[in-house]
Amino acid sequence: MKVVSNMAALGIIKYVRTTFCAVQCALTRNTLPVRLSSLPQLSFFGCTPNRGIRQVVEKQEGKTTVIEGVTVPTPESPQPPNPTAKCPIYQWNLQNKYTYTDVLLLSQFIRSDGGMLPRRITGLCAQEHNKIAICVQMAHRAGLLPNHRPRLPEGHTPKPKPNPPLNRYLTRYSLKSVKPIYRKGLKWCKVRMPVGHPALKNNVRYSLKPIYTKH
Amino acid sequence: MSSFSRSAQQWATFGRSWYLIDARMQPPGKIAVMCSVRLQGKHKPIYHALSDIGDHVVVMNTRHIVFSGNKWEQKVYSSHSGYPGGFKQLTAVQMHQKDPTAIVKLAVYGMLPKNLHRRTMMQRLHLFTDDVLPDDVLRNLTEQLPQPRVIPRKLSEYTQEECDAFPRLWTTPEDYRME
Amino acid sequence: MAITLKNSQEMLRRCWRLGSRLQFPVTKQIRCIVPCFTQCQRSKCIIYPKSYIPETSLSRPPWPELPLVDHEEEQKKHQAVVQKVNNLLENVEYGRLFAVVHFASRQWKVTNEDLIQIENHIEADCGDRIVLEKVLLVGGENFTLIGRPLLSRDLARVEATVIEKTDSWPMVHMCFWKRHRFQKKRIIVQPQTVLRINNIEVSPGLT
Amino acid sequence: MAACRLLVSQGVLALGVHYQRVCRSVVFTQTREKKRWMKAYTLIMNRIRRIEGPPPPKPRSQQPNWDYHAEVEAFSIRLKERFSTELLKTAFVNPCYVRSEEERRRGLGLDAGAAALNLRDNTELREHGEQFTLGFLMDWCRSNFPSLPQEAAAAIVGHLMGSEIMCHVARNLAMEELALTAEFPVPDDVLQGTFFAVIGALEQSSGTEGAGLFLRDFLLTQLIGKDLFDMWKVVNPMGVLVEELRRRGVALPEPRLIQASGASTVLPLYFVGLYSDQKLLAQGPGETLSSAEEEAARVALRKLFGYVENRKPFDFSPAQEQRQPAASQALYSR
Amino acid sequence: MTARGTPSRFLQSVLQNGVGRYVCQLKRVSIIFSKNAQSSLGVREFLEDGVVDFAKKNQGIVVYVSPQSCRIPKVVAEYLNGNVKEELVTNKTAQQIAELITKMSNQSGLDIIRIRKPFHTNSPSIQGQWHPFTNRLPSKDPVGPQAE
Repeated sequence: MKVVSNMAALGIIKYVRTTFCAVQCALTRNTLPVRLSSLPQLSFFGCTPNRGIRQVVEKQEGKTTVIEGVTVPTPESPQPPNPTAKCPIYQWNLQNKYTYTDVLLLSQFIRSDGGMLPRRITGLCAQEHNKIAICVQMAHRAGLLPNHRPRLPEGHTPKPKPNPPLNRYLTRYSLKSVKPIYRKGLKWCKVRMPVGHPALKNNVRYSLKPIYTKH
Repeated sequence: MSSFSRSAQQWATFGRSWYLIDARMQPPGKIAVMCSVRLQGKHKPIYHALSDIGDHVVVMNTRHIVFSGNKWEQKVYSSHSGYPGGFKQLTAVQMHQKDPTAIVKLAVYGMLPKNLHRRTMMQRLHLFTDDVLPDDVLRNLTEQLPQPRVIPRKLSEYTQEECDAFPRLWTTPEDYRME
Repeated sequence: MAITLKNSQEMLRRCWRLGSRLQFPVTKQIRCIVPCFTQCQRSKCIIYPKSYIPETSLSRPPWPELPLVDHEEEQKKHQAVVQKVNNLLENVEYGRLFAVVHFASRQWKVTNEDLIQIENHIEADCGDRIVLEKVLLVGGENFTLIGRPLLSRDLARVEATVIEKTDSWPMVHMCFWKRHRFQKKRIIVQPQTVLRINNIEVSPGLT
Repeated sequence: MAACRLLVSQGVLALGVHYQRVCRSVVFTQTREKKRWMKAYTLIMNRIRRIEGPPPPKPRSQQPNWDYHAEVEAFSIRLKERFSTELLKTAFVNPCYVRSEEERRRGLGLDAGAAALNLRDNTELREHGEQFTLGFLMDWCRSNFPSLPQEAAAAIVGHLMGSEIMCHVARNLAMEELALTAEFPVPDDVLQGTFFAVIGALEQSSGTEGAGLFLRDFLLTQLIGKDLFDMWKVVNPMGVLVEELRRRGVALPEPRLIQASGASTVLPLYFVGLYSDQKLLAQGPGETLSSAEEEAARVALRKLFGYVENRKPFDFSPAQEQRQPAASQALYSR
Repeated sequence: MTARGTPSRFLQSVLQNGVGRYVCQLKRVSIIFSKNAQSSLGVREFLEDGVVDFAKKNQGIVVYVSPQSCRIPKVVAEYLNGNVKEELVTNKTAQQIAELITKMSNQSGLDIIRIRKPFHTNSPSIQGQWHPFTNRLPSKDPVGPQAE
């Protein structure tokens, strides 16, 4: 009856559950909310991949039985405020308005193992996809997202680490790739330590201080 | 208005208060800014550079400070013992493992004015690695200062309602199969 | 030309006022949405306004939103405070007063029986009473009147007596360049005047 | 001391030797060489001066340029008071001066009739002035601090009429040189008596009002910047406060620790508040809890008695202008 | 130049002068001059012209004129607080001497040394002096990690 993909993140599962209930309700009543009739058009206008849950409809015309998968427009999550845009970030007016701390947003775009969902699925534009990827990476390094590592085999105890993990944020490079800066250089040409990512430079700021990525 | 006696008024005005700062998940620089202002007494309206009116500052949880960027690996603390071959360089990680209070201490020391009062003011800075403070320090405290950096919440710390309140930005296609 | 300009200005001002009035319901709506969101999601019938942004760390400024100032209420509060201070002044329920006066291109915080010293002679003789007219601020124990920039003459009055007209100590102004055979020495003696503040008066004419 | 004396004697001896040599050589010759004796001489003279101290002070009347009558006239004009000169001159004559003068004359060999001075001394004026001052100050205290208890007012008056303040005022009004006394650095009690006598003379010559203004301008100004408890020594302010509150029928004070800082250091700061019927009466800082409580009690007393630091300043407006404000107010009201 | 080593005092007045009434602090002026020396020519001129006017104008000041055989004429001023100030008036004109005496009568007789602050007050604060607990509510909640 339904093809429901395995949902990875917590929020997604939650969400699907609600949609599922809603679909059932709709089926039993056999009526659709009027407002949702505009949704197919929406998908038509925007070139997002054809989404929705298909319903098997059996039709008997004499001898032939036609089994058809009819796309039932999903009782959609609330309509975005700006539906004409293509990218979900732009649809929700979120351009330049998120960073690595917005875990609720970032968790919608990651797989169960912590990686990014592909762009053709999420419909993000390239720049936003890139930015979200950066943010996800920084959130992982700051320890804001849950541990996505594969589970250890049975009976295996991890080696106890000598020191507790260190707290960090806005970490751009992987921990093993950076080297200590032993020679800082002269005052007028110091070797700087990058903080954050230049892709996030256009983010909204509410203070007068510019975003400063080289410490 | 309070009409104290002159001596009592003086004692009250120049009394030293004790501030507590929680350094958990705080960058050491911001902690050091707060500390150095209070150690010099610059937050008081009676501040004068020649009068020694700094307050005491207690910093706890210095083990749990946070660095932005890759500073844990990149930042280097250098010192020279004065003897030949006595130049030592430690990264922030090594420094932190050697002494969990050293990073905050050095940051505050660097932010204080470079004069003869500097060591005196440093003596009024009390650093503790964890949130277990001795009793005689606890009895002195007058005020806990707010943390300078807002600690971002982890995904697991959000409640269900907050998760629900955030709208779903995009819909999952039916034929996409996630592992 | 002038008239049209004026008109256009007025138009602009009106538009601005309208806008400010319109803003209020919009913001209110946004604030309403967040709490009732979960309910709405079940019923699936929300339409967000065009400017809606889901709540992220950067979606709104970090400072709390201030309520719009209601002018009438402000006026009422202002009136109440003014009335209170006027009553205080009328019934002379204040103790010692202090004032900040501008005199001899300096600002002095003075109260009764104070001494101030000025780095010049003034025209009054010793023993004369003078009135310091540039009063910037007058305060009591539980009120402070601040001028913008000066308090009017009939509101506050600060009187002083000239008690001494003297010279400063001989200040030595020495200039010396080493190895250059250059030095000059000047001894500066400046005229000084000492004033005694006699009284500070406030009259209840606050509006 | 003995060593000093030895030094002096040696120095004098050396000087004598030099002197002899000088005398022996020529009677009077100007030698152009360096005067080697000069250094020893000045050294010794300095030492003598140091050991003996400064020379005894000479009364101004024995120094040149002294005209007693003119001085007394100038005294009254300077203070802008209308003294009758006779009375003022009498006020400056102390009984000890009369006695010593008569003795001196008798010592010179004059007979009793000629030795007697026809001078009235200031004993009556002094008593009169003292009584007037006491009454005036008590009245002034009562009118300015109506809620002050009797003993506090007495303490304030006692402080003002004490010899320390009175002598300070009298010295700065140049009464010391005008007063006729037996011994010269005028003893404090004699000077105080002279001041009282001057007040008495003023009261008799220009009336009560003028004398009151004189006292207000010269004696009561000494109260400026004084604290109540500087003058009124209270050992147990808490007891006084309890008594005062009981007299007024207010609930008894209850000390509570409000704020504390550095409690386990050697520089602690405590703030103790006194609550009476759940209302904060006063608060006081202190080094220890007991001293803070005492300070709070003192603050509460000051508030109750109306002697706080920011009370209304005393009225020192000049005598002529006291009527003017009324007139000006009338003008404003029109 | 720094003046830290020089003697200094705070701003003060004799007997709170000027609070109630103003009292001229100069009590006595002695003018010492020579009758025939060249250097006291100006003094003699001043004695002819201005001294009577001055004495009439300021009746509270006693003026003594004492001719002596001296080369250096001087003006000795004595103040109410007992200080004595001597000024040499060698070769000064009558005008200058008149100005000098007026200046002396305007002074209070306190030492002319460095004055540390140009103001003096006996009630430094009307609305209350600051202390670390101003504008803080009385609270006795223990501060610290254990309190949470």
